Amino acid sequence: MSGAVSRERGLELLREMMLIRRFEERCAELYSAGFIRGFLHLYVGEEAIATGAMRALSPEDNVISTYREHGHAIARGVPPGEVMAEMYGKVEGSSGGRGGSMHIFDASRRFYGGHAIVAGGLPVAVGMALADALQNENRVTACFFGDGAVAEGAFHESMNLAALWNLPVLFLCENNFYAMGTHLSRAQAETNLARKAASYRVPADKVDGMDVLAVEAAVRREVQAVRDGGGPRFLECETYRYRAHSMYDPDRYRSKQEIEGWRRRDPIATLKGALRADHILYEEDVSALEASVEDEVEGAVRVAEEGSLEPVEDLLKNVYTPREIRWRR
Amino acid sequence: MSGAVSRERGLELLREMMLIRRFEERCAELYSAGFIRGFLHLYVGEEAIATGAMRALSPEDNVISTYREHGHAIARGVPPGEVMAEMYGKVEGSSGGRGGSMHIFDASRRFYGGHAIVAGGLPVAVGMALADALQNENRVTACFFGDGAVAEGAFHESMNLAALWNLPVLFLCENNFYAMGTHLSRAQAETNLARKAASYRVPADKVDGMDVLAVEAAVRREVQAVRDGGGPRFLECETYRYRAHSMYDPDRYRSKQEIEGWRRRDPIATLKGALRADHILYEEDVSALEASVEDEVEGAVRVAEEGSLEPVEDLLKNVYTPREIRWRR
Amino acid sequence: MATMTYREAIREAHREALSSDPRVFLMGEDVGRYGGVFAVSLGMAEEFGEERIRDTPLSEVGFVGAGVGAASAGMRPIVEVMTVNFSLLAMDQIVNGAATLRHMSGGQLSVPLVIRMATGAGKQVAAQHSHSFENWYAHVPGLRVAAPATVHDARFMLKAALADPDPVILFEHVLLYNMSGEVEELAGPVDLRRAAIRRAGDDVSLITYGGSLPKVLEAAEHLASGGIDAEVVDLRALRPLDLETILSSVRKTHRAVVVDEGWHTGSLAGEISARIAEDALYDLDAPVERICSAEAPVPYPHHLEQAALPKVDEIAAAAKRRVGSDG
Amino acid sequence: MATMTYREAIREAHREALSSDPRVFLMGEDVGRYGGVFAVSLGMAEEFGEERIRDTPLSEVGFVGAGVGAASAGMRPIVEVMTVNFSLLAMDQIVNGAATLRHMSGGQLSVPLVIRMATGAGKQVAAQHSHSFENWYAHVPGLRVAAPATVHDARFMLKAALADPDPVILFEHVLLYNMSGEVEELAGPVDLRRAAIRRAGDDVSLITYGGSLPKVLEAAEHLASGGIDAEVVDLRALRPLDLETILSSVRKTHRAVVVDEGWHTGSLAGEISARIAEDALYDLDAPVERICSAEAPVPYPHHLEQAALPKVDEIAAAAKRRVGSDG
Ligand SMILES: Cc1ncc(C[n+]2csc(CCOP(=O)(O)OP(=O)(O)O)c2C)c(N)n1
Ligand SMILES: Cc1ncc(C[n+]2csc(CCOP(=O)(O)OP(=O)(O)O)c2C)c(N)n1
Ligand SMILES: [Mg+2]
Ligand SMILES: [Mg+2]
Repeated sequence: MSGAVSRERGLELLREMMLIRRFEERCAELYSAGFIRGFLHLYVGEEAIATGAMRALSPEDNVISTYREHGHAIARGVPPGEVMAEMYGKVEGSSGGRGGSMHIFDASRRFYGGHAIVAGGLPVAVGMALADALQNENRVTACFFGDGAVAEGAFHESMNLAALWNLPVLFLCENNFYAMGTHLSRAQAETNLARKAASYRVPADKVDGMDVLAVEAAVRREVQAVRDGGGPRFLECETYRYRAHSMYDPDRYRSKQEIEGWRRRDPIATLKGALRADHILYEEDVSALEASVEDEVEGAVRVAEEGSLEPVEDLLKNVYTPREIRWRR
Repeated sequence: MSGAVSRERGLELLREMMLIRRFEERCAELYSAGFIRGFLHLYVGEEAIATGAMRALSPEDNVISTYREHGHAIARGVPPGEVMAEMYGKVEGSSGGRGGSMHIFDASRRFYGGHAIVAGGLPVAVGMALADALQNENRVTACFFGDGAVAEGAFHESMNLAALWNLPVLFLCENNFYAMGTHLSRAQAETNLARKAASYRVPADKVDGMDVLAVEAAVRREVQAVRDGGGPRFLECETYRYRAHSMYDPDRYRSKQEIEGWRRRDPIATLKGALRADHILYEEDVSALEASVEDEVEGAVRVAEEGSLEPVEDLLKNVYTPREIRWRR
Repeated sequence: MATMTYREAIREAHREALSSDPRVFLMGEDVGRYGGVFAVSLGMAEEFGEERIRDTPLSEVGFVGAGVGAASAGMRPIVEVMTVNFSLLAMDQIVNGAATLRHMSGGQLSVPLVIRMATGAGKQVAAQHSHSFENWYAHVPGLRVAAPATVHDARFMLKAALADPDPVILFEHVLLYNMSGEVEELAGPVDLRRAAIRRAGDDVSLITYGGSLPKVLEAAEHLASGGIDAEVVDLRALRPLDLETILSSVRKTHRAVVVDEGWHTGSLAGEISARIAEDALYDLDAPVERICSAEAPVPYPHHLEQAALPKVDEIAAAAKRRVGSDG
Repeated sequence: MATMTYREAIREAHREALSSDPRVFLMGEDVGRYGGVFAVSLGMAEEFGEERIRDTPLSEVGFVGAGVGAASAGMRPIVEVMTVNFSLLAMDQIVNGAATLRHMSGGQLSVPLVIRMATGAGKQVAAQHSHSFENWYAHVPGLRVAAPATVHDARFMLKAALADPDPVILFEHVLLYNMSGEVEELAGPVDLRRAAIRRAGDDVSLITYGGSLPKVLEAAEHLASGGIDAEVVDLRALRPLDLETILSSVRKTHRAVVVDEGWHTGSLAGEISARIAEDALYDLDAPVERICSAEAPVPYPHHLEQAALPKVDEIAAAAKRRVGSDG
């Protein structure tokens, strides 16, 4: 990893991962305190993927994610205050508070959810890419999903459609080796997920999802291939979630050692180490970053706290498109 | 092919394929005449698969098929009269007349349908094999399906489950290169279907589905492997349907030459040729077989014609298990 | 006025839409080279090209979901799910995708998707191919559901569906495709908020939709010859329901029979029966009666299938009973 | 009598079934090592082994269909579909498989499969995770559908479901798992054909099931303090419906409010409302009223979610209106 990055970019990447992590740790506290409700799926441990991948995508590309998407949203540029406000169910939230943690949308940044049905976002991604192909837009649709999603029929059908129609989709599999409490080896007969892409003649690769620079480089390469009209690509990012599947779980399905092993490969610590080794990161930087990240997260919490609740009379809003909008189309 | 078979077995195989073909040609006439209704999917051209495969299975094995299953049913030993009576909607039919052409069942012969939702039989096959595994039955579940079914999510999920749980399922793909009017190459990005099995670590092979001896040998080998506890196998049988998808279709999706090309590889003609070349088939045999097959088919038609219609008062029968049966369990 | 079949009317509607809006495309199993399993799109691939008349693999979750995605990204896809029977495989994308995206994104997305499917029984295609699940889709907020029951509506309903910014599901009954009828030329899109009175009458309201309309009209003729003047209401829109038209008919006739090919329990007819009794109880001179399908998977043989489905004489008899049972 | 939670009661029911019948096994996502997403099967993998408490991949069509196959081949599978939301992906295997196999094979097969799923809203898990589709399954001939609403029923309904030779779907409302209640020990299986009167009363029938029962009982208490004596009917069986109990309650009270967490239009409550008005019109002193969920995908924020769902005061108000509006 060492020697691969300038101080400026290194700090930028580091800050983003730290921001996502701090943001989510704060979410956990706020959940325990009852400010955030429903399901809360944290991304802690996986930050290198969102951070690295998003940098390789242009603002014109489409991004689709799952219910474990705060990291993706923030890395995509959705203001943390809007993500937090969403979890507070406030109008200032990215989905106006209607969606909560699992349904972050920001159309202005082409961030299209926030899908809580496992693998449910994949066919939608294929359709967005189809729309782009039909409209001659030179746009890539990047679609994040987990190892568990690969077992779903929707994965199979989506991969085939994208390949058959040569659509600009980048399938980004975040393999954290568990679907809730079920280890990949107890869920799928072929655990080398990248190999599955061959069934659809989709070129596939694998990258260390704990290494932000590696992720960025790999995604950049894949995005370019997709953008060049080569059809869909599949990239598996191996990673790990440190925390429970959702906020709480008995965590009876994996060992402390296993978690510890992965923590030793922590993406933030790893990048810090590399930058230090290159003598482009100093202790003051780290504390400055920590302070700045802390500030930003507290700012986000304030946005959420100060936000407003939608009036109950608006309950039926956005079930259908309102007439005013309709006449304008 | 030559030299591979005794006169006795050769005649047996030949007769069965001729029976299936004659039976189905008769079905087509009876459909046009209005005696058979609903959908009628003929197997003409594909007879070598059912004929060869069924011989490699024991009466204790389970067989599951699709809506194009008359050939499978007959080869499995379901009396043609019962199959025909089913299509006449008569009580004497294999499903008591309730199912028609697409839903032939004969539990006494472990012939479990007759599934009309494409790929719908696959998960059911997996479940039957699971039941056998849990009950320590040394039984194979053979599951027939088409090339089109491979695109369905249910295929993906079923293959994975069978492999993951090491279940005794033989996946028998009848690749006739079309799903209705859509050629395989316009439906699937990877047209070498056997390759897809690798995604599930399922051993796969391919056989000429126009060659009854080759099919029998291949299925025998695969069945043995499955029976030996090696988990599921996938066998692709390349074949062709000469007639429309269902009784009538515009047939605008393929060329006369293509059909002619496959007809030249006709499984019945091919076997006849081989037996003749080995000097174990004579002209009298052929006419005797034709006459005997004709007789059997006409007998089947008589069974159907003479059968009885279920009284309308019984409409709600078999929606739920009747009480009498229930107390006996 | 032009005379055409229901099938031709739907085809014409597609041709018009494809010609006038480059964002419109049709996708589904065998819509292209095969011409559609019910020959609705016959010849259209030649006319509009295989990009816009797009054959899909057997992948109901996949291509319906792709329709959702394409719609939300600026296209106006028409997705043909061959029949409602197979739509069960795509239900998640319709219910959790198309119907919710707008709401759960706080109004940022809309899904101007049209899904067409054939529905209904009567062709002896047995248990797995004879379903009617209009009621299920009509239950889902976020969807609009409609069923053309006349050739004219078949011709002009698609236009309304495509003009709608939200997902619309159109149900075409398999027995209607060969029906001939008149089409007013240059008519505007069908108003998806309005039921249609197909026959005015004072004695009893016969309320139905889709494939049951011809049966109900026949029953009404039969009733007329017996001196009973039935009003026939064709719902057209199954969601939202045009309660105004339904209730004002019942307030006039004081009696209602609802006819629906769905299974009796939990049918759309049940919903309508409930609404009438909830909102117009004191206008009713007799209990509402429903004529629905028998509670069994649809059997293959003709006589049993017919016994399972709503029948003209049964509808007429119910109407007579209603009229006879003056409260 | 023993006191336990609804969750424990279901777990006990499983333990009893697994201990007494070697054909019984449980399969579903995370039922094993994780202990079930609602902790129903916690500890059961250790007790019965991973063969019989079988974790499945995320493959709803696959493992539900495997349940159908295993049931028809002699086992007695209990398939846990984590929640009704995900059951949409398995709908084809339930509706076209489990529900039809017996009928379309002319009675040669039966499918003694039990499918359990969590249902309902109230936990702020938003649009895709808060559905109630009991009505859809209750529409399908060939299926039996039931919902334990008390701890006692949670304890003894599984036994009845497993004894049934046909497919049974059991719905467990997510808000009930932590509810404590009494269980009669050594009770027999719940009679799946019978609704239960949870509170006798003469003034109005409050008809409900599953997760709405606690709300309805609370409303009844509230009404009692205001001098209105409500009868509370817990359907228990959603298919077939116990119309006898429903109608005889209404014939006694002459007024009914039906409470159901499904969306209003096309709800199971609608079916019940229709049946009452169709079969007991002349016994009604007021129109039946329904309290259902608002016609919107369930929103995330607490205040909006609560506004969307049936509320205790709303139920009580409806009952008062019914009683007040004597005909
Ligand atoms: C179709 C469906 N089935 C089940 C669930 C419940 N569920 C939510 S997340 C999850 C595990 C998904 O694992 P994976 O795809 O690996 O993603 P990860 O949570 O590890 O990021 C499950 C089973 C769901 N949301 N959707
Ligand atoms: C899920 C589903 N979608 C669509 C159909 C309609 N349909 C029936 S057969 C068929 C083609 C199937 O092709 P294949 O699997 O290759 O089998 P073949 O008919 O060639 O034997 C289609 C599209 C169906 N029955 N089920
Ligand atoms: Mg995972
Ligand atoms: Mg085929």
